[in-house]
Amino acid sequence: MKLVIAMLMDGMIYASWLFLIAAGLTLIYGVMRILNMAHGSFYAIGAYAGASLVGFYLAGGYPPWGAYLVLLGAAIFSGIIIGLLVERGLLRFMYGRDEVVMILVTYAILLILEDVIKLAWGVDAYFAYQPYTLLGRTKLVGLSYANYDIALIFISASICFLLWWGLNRTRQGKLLQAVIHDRDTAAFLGINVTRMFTVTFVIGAVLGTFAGALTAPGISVMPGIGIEVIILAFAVVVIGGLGSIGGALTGALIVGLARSASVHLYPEAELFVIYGVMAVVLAFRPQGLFAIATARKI
Amino acid sequence: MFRSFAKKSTLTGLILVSAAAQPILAADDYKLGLVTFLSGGAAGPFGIPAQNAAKLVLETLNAGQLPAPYNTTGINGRTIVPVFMDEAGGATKQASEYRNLVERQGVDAVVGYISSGDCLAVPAVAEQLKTLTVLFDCGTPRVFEENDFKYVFRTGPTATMDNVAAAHYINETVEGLKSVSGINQNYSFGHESWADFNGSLNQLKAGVDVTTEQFPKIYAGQYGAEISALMVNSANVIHSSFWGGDMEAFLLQGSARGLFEDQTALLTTGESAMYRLSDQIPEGTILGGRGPFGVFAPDTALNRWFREAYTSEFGTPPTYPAYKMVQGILGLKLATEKAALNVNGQPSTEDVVSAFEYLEYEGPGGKVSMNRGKGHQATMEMVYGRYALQDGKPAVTDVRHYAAACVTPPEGMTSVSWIEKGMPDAQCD
Amino acid sequence: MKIATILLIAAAIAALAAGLVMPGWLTFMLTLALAKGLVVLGLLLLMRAGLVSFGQGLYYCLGAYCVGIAGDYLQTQNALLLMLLAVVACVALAAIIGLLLCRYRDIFFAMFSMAFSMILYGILVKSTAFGSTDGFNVKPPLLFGWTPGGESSPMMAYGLAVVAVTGVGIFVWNYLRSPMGYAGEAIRENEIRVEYLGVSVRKVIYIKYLLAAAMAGLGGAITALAAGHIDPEMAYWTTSGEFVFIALMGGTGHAAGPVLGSIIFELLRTYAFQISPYTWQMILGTALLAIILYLPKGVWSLVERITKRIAA
Amino acid sequence: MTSLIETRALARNFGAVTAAADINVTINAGEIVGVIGSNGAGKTTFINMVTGYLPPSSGEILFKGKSILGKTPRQVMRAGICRSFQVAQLFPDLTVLDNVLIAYGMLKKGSLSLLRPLANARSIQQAETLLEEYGIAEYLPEMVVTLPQGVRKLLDIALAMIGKPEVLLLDEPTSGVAIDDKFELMDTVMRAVRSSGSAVLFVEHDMEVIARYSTRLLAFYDGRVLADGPTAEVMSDEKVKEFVTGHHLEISSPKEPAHA
Repeated sequence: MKLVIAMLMDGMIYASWLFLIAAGLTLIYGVMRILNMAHGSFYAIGAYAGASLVGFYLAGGYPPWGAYLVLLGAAIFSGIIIGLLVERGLLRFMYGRDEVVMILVTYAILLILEDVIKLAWGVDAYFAYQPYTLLGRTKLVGLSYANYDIALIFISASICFLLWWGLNRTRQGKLLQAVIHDRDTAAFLGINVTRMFTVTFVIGAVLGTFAGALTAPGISVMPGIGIEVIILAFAVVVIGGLGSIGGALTGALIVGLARSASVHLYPEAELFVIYGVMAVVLAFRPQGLFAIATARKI
Repeated sequence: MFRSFAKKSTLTGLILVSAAAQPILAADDYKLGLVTFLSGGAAGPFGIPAQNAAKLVLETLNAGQLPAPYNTTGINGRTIVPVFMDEAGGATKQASEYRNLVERQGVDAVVGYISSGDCLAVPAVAEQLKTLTVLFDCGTPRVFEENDFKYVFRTGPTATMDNVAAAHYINETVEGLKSVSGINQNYSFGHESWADFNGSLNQLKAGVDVTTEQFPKIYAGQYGAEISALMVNSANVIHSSFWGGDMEAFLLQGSARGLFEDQTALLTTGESAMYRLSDQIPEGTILGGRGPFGVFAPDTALNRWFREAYTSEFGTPPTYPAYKMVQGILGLKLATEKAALNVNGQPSTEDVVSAFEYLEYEGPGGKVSMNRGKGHQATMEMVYGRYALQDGKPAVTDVRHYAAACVTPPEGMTSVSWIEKGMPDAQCD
Repeated sequence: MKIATILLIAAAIAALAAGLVMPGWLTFMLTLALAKGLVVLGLLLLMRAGLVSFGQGLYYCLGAYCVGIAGDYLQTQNALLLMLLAVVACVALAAIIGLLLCRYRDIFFAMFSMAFSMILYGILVKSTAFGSTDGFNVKPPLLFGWTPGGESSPMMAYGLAVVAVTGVGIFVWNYLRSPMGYAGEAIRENEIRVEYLGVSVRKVIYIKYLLAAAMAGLGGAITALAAGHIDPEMAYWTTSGEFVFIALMGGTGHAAGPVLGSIIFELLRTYAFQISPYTWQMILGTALLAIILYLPKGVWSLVERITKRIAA
Repeated sequence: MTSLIETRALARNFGAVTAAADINVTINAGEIVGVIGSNGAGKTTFINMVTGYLPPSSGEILFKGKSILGKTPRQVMRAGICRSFQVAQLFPDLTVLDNVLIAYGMLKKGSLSLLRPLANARSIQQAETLLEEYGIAEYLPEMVVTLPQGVRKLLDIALAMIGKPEVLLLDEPTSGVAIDDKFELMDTVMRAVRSSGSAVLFVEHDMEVIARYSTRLLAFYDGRVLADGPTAEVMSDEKVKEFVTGHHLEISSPKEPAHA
């Protein structure tokens, strides 16, 4: 019983972390057909911005609760800047290229941003653990969990809901759905696709920096953290079906639970579990679980 | 914060400029290749501290201002010109870059290599090119146990020594030791560390249970599930050879969940986080520094100079990679100068090699004896202690030293079989 | 065709002769570049069919490990035998995986192929007998019992690489002109039409996948023989990504593209390492962006443009 | 007359939507059969099922008395049924010559050669002859993406004819072609077909084209065959007038290009 609850809790926490990273990735893919490797850099930039600003804020002796707002502000601010820079400054010149070429384009951006981060923040680790420890912990069947991690589950769920609501219940969201469904027709109907792209990319980037900023308190922020998460996020969205928010959620849950089951029951398999799940899912559902259907007229 | 930010930017700017502008070489300059991680996850904890230490020591050496007996200029009077290289890209890439260093850039010797994979791949090339190469940090004992190299030396202790000493330490200091658990990274260093620790503990004390062995992916960063598994499978001691960001993340996440309240963590590389996470490490945590480095280093003139100079230059005290880098450079200097005395003039590489073999010298971490691997592998004493706050300052208590002969297999025996056979001929106090 | 083949063989002989006078580092670097070029030549076959494998590292690594393991267990240092073994093993594995993969397209092909290479990576990391992530050393190769010692050792692998690239290059050059070669482009352009022309798309892809695996295995084998050390990093996704990087850099329009691309890539990277050890990633990234922006068909298209201008 | 294609109670549903129901059609050697019906009446679905692109929900398809149910387009094509497409299925980023060469290369018996070049003096000569037959030889070096719609349609049909089919199914051969060019296109196609002796079934909206070229006419309505008989008879059928031709507005709207 204790083991089952531990497995579920660990799986949920890990899944909510994965979803935070994967959400922006899948949104950008869904709308723009760009599998954005630079999403890893956005995550890293969010983590650096969050950790350094929280450190700066707390060093000023301000009330510790404000640190959460600082994290949020850092994520939004850095996400908007980097998103606009990358989309307006680079990507818009490459629209219409092959999807695989776009992966390489964003890979190049990832390489560049890796060094930009190093130049901006150096290679020393940044810590901002105060927000992580401040919330205390909860005991659950004899196991302690950090309340911050539990909060992460709710934050992820809220983001998921917000994205769903935004896409399905707002005018802008419906226009975006039209773009997702058929870009050419949407443009023909007078939807400003270019602006939609910019807005989507910035939202996706902010989701990425937000994931980084929320992760920062629990880790040591240092070079290379972005590259480590990107393949993980890829696996999640591919399992779920590229471009689908629900798919990202399902993918995150499957990977999260599979991983925690493996850690508790068979730690040997931890390294394979994600790729194993991905291979199994793709073997039976070649387009992932919730693929966006593409019909072809002949 | 912003000042340090600005300082870092200028510093990196300087690095860029200095790297771009090729220094003009005088004919008798000593060109030294220095290979450490400058990008990726190992740059922050290892590569950059080692590079910083190298810069500091080379500058001081060139000015002839190091404490005695190192107070002669450069290496054998020749000014040392560093050539820095990133260790990223994998072993094949590094074998290739090593050739470039020697054949294209014409370095006289190379000091470097943090990754064990690189330490296994590079020596073969070094032998071909007959170039003196000092491995300063990598941990795998396989380098000299599986091969005989002529031109390659390792001035740092192996990871086996760490873990055998760690087993001794908990066997001696943990009362009622019944069980251990392990969390190590899923790669060679993690596997070997756990195997050495667990194997030697079995030899020292029968009947210690292993409650769980966790091997998360390197750079995973998220250890929630592993921490739960460690809680469910509670043990007296949790062994971990995590390093850098992984170790720090594990500490943060474990502390926040109270993992260390009824279990003691044994962190073989924990010393490097001591100052950065001083209020997050639970008191009583067992810390190692992969040798007598950092806080465990002896109080000598050389160490005092190094600590002070490094701290004032870079803002933090030096960690073990920095110590090991200095140790490597000083070994090279001493061997070269000893060879010069022997031959009365500029020594050939072969002269330096024979001078280097079985060399004994003092590094900032104390005595280094090149007495394994036919004189090519260093041994040093091992030190462990427990973390404690003294007057609110991070410190270590209950420090124990283990002689090199106690934690190192005798010449000609591999670490694995030595531990399997019950560590024969170990000379412990 | 005859003339092109003769020219290529002449170039190969010139390259071999140059090897005698080149500095060691250049010989070694070119050997690694040519070995990668072999992998990318295979990738080119797939890419011309619109399939981008992010998992060629699987066969690159498998080929290398075959050489290492067979060298140890069969007690042989015969380079040709080891290379043959590597190719056979890779084709055998590809024959199984290919059955599954030939049903996939686009990003799913890319990700699925990557999953397989990551699974091999995971297995090797777990294999302490093969040195886990540290890998192990490979004995120097022999050619019919001939032992090139010391300095000439990079020369031996270099010779093997030049001969292999020439052979595979001539094959690919002819292949691209054959119905099978064109079938790749036809599939990229319109699979439905291909099926209605009476050709099995899956079968064509399957054959291409096998060929690509064989070439990647050969490249891996030569890398192992040249570097003398192998580790699981060869199967990691970044290695596979590098191959795609090179393919885009060189261009997929001509069999020379991958070879040119990998030589330029290696040169660019090694000088980026030297000039800017701290920010070489930025240099690589910028170069890649510049090529995608200004030379969308790769560096080889520049060569074609110049030769056309000279001809005109 | 020998029957070539025979379908029995052929049906296809997409979820709740019935795209085809109870289709019983026989096509005999040498026939030129026209097919009419409004959009969604099941014409393309019928062709897709016969050529193995779309598996029927139920029913049977016979070719020369043998079942070809469950065969792939490739196998159906090899058996002797070729088709053209509403949206021309070509290799857009290749030249016209390459398109034809590839088609010839693929249609060779046995497996594809790996080393013999596709383009040689003989195969190029062969391609030129074919394109001349269809009156589009002047476009030989052009990229397909740059071609006008009518040329694409002709090329599409030419590629289908390379297979020397016993039955040729044409899906709206004149859609997207300017009204003035329709007859010229059909003349060209029919000339080629006649010389090969294939039976033809063609879907067409333009009643003038139907009247001029077909000897027999099928009228589709709501997934069913409403009428089947000599062209003049079917065209004057009351039900056909009410449900098919009467309501039918002839619009040749430009089709969007296939998503490649």
